[in-house]
Amino acid sequence: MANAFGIIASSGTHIKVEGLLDYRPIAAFSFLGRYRVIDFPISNMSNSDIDHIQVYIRRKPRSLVEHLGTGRHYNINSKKGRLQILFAQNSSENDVYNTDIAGYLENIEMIERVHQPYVIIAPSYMVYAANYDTLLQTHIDSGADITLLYHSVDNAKEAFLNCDILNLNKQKGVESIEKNRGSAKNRNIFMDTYIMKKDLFVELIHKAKKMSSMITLPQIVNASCSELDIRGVAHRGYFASITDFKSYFDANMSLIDLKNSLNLFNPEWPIYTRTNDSCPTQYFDNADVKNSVVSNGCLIEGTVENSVIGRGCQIKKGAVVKNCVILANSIIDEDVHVENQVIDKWAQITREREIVAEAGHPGYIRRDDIL
Amino acid sequence: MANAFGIIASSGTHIKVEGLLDYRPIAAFSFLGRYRVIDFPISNMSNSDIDHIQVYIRRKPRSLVEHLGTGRHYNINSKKGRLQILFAQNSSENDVYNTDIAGYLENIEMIERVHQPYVIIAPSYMVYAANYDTLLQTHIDSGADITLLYHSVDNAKEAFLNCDILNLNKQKGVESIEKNRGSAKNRNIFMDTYIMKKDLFVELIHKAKKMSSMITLPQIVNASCSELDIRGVAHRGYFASITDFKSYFDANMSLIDLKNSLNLFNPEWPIYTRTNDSCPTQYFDNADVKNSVVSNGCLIEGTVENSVIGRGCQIKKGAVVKNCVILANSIIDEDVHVENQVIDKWAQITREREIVAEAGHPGYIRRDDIL
Amino acid sequence: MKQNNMLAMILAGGRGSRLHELTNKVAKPAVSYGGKYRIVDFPLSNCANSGIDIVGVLTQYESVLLNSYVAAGGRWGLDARESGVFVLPPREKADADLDVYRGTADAISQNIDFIDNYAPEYVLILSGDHIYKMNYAKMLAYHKEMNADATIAVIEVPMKEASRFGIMNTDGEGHIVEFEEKPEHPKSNLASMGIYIFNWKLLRKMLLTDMKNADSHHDFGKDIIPQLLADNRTLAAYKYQGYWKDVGTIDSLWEANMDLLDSNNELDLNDPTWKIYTEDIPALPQYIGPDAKINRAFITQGCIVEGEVKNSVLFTGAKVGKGAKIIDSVLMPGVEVEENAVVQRALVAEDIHIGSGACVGSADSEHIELIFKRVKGVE
Amino acid sequence: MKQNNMLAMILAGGRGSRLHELTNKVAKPAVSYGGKYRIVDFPLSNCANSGIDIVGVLTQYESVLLNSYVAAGGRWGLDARESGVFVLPPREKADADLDVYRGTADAISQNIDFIDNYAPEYVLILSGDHIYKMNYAKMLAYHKEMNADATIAVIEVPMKEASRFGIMNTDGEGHIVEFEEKPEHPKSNLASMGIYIFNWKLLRKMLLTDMKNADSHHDFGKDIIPQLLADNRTLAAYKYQGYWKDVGTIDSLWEANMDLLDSNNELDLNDPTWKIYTEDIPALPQYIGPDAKINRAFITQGCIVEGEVKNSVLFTGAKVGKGAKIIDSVLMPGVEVEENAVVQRALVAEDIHIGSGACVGSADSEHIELIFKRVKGVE
Repeated sequence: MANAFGIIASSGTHIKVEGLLDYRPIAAFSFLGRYRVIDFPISNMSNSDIDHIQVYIRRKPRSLVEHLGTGRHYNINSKKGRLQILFAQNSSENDVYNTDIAGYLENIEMIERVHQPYVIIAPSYMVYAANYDTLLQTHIDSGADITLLYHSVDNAKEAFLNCDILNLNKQKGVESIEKNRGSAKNRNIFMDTYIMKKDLFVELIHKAKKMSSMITLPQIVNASCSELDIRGVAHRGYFASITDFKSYFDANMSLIDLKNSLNLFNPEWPIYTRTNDSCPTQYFDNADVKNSVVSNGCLIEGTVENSVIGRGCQIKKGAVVKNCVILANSIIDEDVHVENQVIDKWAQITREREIVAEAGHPGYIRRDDIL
Repeated sequence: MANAFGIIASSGTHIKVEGLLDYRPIAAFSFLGRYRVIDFPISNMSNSDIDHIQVYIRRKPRSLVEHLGTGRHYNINSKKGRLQILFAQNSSENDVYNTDIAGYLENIEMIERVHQPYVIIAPSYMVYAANYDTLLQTHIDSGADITLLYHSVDNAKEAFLNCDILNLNKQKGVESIEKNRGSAKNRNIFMDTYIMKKDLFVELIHKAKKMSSMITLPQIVNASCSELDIRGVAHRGYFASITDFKSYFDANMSLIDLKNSLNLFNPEWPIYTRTNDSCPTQYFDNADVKNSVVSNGCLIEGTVENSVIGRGCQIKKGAVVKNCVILANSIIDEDVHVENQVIDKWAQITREREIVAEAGHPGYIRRDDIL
Repeated sequence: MKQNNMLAMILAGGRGSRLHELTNKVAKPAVSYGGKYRIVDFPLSNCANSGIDIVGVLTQYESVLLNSYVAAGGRWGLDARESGVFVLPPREKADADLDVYRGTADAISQNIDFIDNYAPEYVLILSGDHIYKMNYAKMLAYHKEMNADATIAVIEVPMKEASRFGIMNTDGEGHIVEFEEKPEHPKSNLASMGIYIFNWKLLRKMLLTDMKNADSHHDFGKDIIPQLLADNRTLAAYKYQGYWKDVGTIDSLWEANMDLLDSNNELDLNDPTWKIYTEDIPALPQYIGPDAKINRAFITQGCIVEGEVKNSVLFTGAKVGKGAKIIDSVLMPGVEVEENAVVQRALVAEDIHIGSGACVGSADSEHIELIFKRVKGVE
Repeated sequence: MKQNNMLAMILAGGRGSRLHELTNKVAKPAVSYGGKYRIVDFPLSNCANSGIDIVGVLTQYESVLLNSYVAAGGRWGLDARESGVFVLPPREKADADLDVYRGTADAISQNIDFIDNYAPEYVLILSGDHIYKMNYAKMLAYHKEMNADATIAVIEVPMKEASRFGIMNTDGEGHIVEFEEKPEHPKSNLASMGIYIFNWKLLRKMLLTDMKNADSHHDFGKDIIPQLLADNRTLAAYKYQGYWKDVGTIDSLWEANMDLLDSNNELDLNDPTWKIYTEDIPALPQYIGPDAKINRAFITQGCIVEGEVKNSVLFTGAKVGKGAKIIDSVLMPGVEVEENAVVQRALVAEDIHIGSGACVGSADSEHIELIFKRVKGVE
């Protein structure tokens, strides 16, 4: 019943996650075993009483369409509310045309037909919890034209290299948005999250189109910094941005620590997902599991350490899994040793006895692969 | 609980419906006001106890994805059953690559993972009622490798020109499948409906791929006529094939006659659709409606004759609508006269006082158009 | 999380005996209305549209149809993960025998455990048999703004009819200072609509006391509201403006249907921002035959009209044969009027057949005739 | 249209008093089992997987949780358009006062109107408190094949235990020729599972007669089945093979949970072609701490294990602190075992806290200890 509708944007073409992205958009990536990345922005919106949500998809829609369904599992009333999946045509002529703005333009009547006066735009490649209802109130009270969410970090030299940063004045006014070039430790990472009036959003879309077919939403907002009152609001709590393979691996690993996890998950702010109706996980006589996050439906007879195990995996007798992120339905066969790997869905490691990558440089095993 | 899963194929690239097809695939075309074309094959499957259905979409998926949802409104159990939407990438390089076989190959694991031993493949551009469960039993009892459904017509010279025909021997064996060239009145129109073992289907897909990237399912089946036992089974009852603009218009018009309609609709064989929660239609003082099919949510003050009116349309005072198919949410303003038109959704006819096409050559008014 | 921390309880136990044969087999809230709806669709759709997720429906009398009907919460979108419509008939408990609900307040008292499960801050109490559209979220905002212990929705009625209602007398700031049930000499024209918002903690305490009070009728109007006033609690009156109808008699049910024929009827069922949701029955679109004549009518899918319909409402699947005339009448679902029959100023109950050539009702009757038995043809 | 024209009625009225405090607040079918399930999930999932669309659940005693739980039919996919789970407690009727169900047959008799609404050809009667997986569609096929008036599912029990059951004596072709309730000298080891398929028309007629019979217990086993035999009706016995358990006592509930720890347990909850569906609670995946030790365990999402778990089943949200030991035990949902506490051969009820250092249960007790009150820490 909020005064805003939500948009979950498809991730920009500059974001490449080797391997995983071949099969699905980042929004549909498995996360921490039982979630998908998009569960976070949608749950944030649903918990913030936003019941009309538009999800933009550019490519490989199958898994996302199936996961989203009609949104009932996100607690969205299917009559009053609406989880709308909108498709942006993926131009194969030249990837530069595949901007977020192009997707919005393609579906502009769907945006114009919404009756809520405000829009909240959130990314589908970032993991965080935030109350958009409170933010909307902050936005309205401040009188700003656009409110942007950011997270202050002290590791911007080595992390968040594919993200934008906000340059703020003392009053939290946004002076510019620019790429993080890794030139300073302390930065305000832009969380790709916008709050503004729907009308202004539509105006910006049209304005961008007139400027260039390659311009993106952050670019047109940056170009409007002098004319409009654009403000930053700081976010606190857990924050991860999945912009490459390493950051995907690291985000999963960081949440094995229960302390970090409780910084993201809060019983008062549930993160919903689609159930798979898996039964509990069975640990056998010889199981040896430590410091790990395990999903339901697994059969574990081997050793698991410091890993995230997806739904329905089998870790057979004598197998050793260390520092791995294993996606659903994979099988690690007897006496196989895997370390520092991301293992995609339905993979079976049977013949290869040892697949070990060095720490800090995780390896990737393809979906449905038999090794 | 049938022994078969269902496939609803996307319509072939040779089928062009001017105007309407620019906005959605034929499967998503509005039909007889409150239905969409795909409601017919899905209801046939659901009524035949088929609870795993794969729908293939190649382009413009939005309206179809929204209409299908999770299939609850088709009476498909969302836990035990599955209405799966599968996407075939639309190659923009060359349309000849966009075959049905290419779509199946792209999703071959999804087909292989199904546990039902039989598959029933139905088209998304034909309107008919059929009990697939009975047909499956017929198929199994006959011992045939493939069973094809056909409809005998006596107007194949002027209609069904874009369809295939079956050449049958005395025992209903299929000798060949070929295009209807309009060379004879009496033909067995192939209803693009197949029953076979899943394994044979997968085999045919791979065989087709090896032969040529342009080959389609009817072509590979035709090529197998000498090796396999392929039989035709005749269908009785209402049958329409939407392969061009005229046949779309004619199919709608034919069902204004209650006698034809009762040949398609049967209380024991409900055709399900997604409700829009429209209220009943309101007829005002000056309304004059005759021989028409009207959907809910309309406001009618004018004259309507021999027409199909979609949901939420307004026919204002003094307006005259004759021999038209009007899609949802269109407005025919005061004193406007429209005749022999297909008027797409959200159109408003306000300024133009008369839009009349000659009988047999219906006109088309674009979606969202203001005239 | 969700800020609208309010649970709704719909009192749907009314027998509706003044609706005669219409409620022989169904409870009043399940009676058909407006072509495709049932009365209870209105409070349920209002709840859904107001962002309420949990709705309890208190049923009592002969409610197999009502129970099955409301249990399918998906009709109102009330079946998302943390949402649901729950049918609550009287129950046998560990410490109490199975007993009927003794009054409106007792119905809530007997379901304190149900409400406690959801730990709501506010509870909205509604009647299941009124036709209206109301945004309860706005009423809750008013309740909070007034810092009230309880808020009662009121509607202005003509002063001369006020003595038929429970009348709220308010001070200048909208606080209720007095409540009079059907006063002979009403001091105001603000009638209670039987819609209450309570702070759950307070109501819970009052109900526990009321349950033990042998002298209580266990009724909101007769006991709980007077007690709140006696306790000097803050009671706010929330003024509602718009269509509101209690369809307690055949005449008023007919009237409420006729109201829909006005071109600018206040209820406006066509408003896309506040839809009324209902059961979705597979049915053909309306078939209007070549010789049909339709004039001021409200007709829904599944109807087949081959005759004349004037100033009438046709419910799902109603059929009007060639030459038949339906004038100033309501045909409930599945009614079939055969060729050349005439129906006038009548309400024809579900699935009734009127034989060919028969005449029912009359143009100048004082009351609307209820047809609840098959009428034979005369040809 | 749908060929499986069978409606299911689940008898879920049992108080389950031998489960002691576990059923103080919930009816037996709602008792938790197997980490994330409730017992009633089994018959309901079996119905869904067997292609049954309409399920009536007959409840009686203190069923607010059970009622709310089963009403959300979407959990089992039983919320498609022509599908639903309907809670059926005793009702007040036009011609009868509100009364409890007098027996299993009476529960069906009182809901004849509900069943008639769907006009099924067959009615499946089930008990709501058994754990098993069965394809009722196959049982129906057998019923048709046998041309039976009624079919009863039976399971072979050890001959020496047969006198604890209702025993079916059959002829060579699978027809039931005699039924003996708990016979002292059983003639066969085919025990009734309390699962019946009836031709509805016949059952309906028998129930109408039974209702009026003052001498009847209104019970399927005691009255309806003997009457069918007396009438020389065709009764078929459908032999079931597989896991089947009545969890009537704390010991047997514990045992049924322990059965899940076997590597090849017969119930096989992991079978993708016959899933058991249940409530979907938002919860984290399992967190296994750096010092945890897990050996033979069945653990579900929402659990946090920092201590040792051996030969035990942990339900949703159970927490095991550092140094704590859970041995041969069952921790129901929300149980928290603090640091260094020891739980052995015990079944700890929902949401119970075991304080740090406390010891409950013992390795050599004859019966499993039920812990239903908070246990204070000893440090």
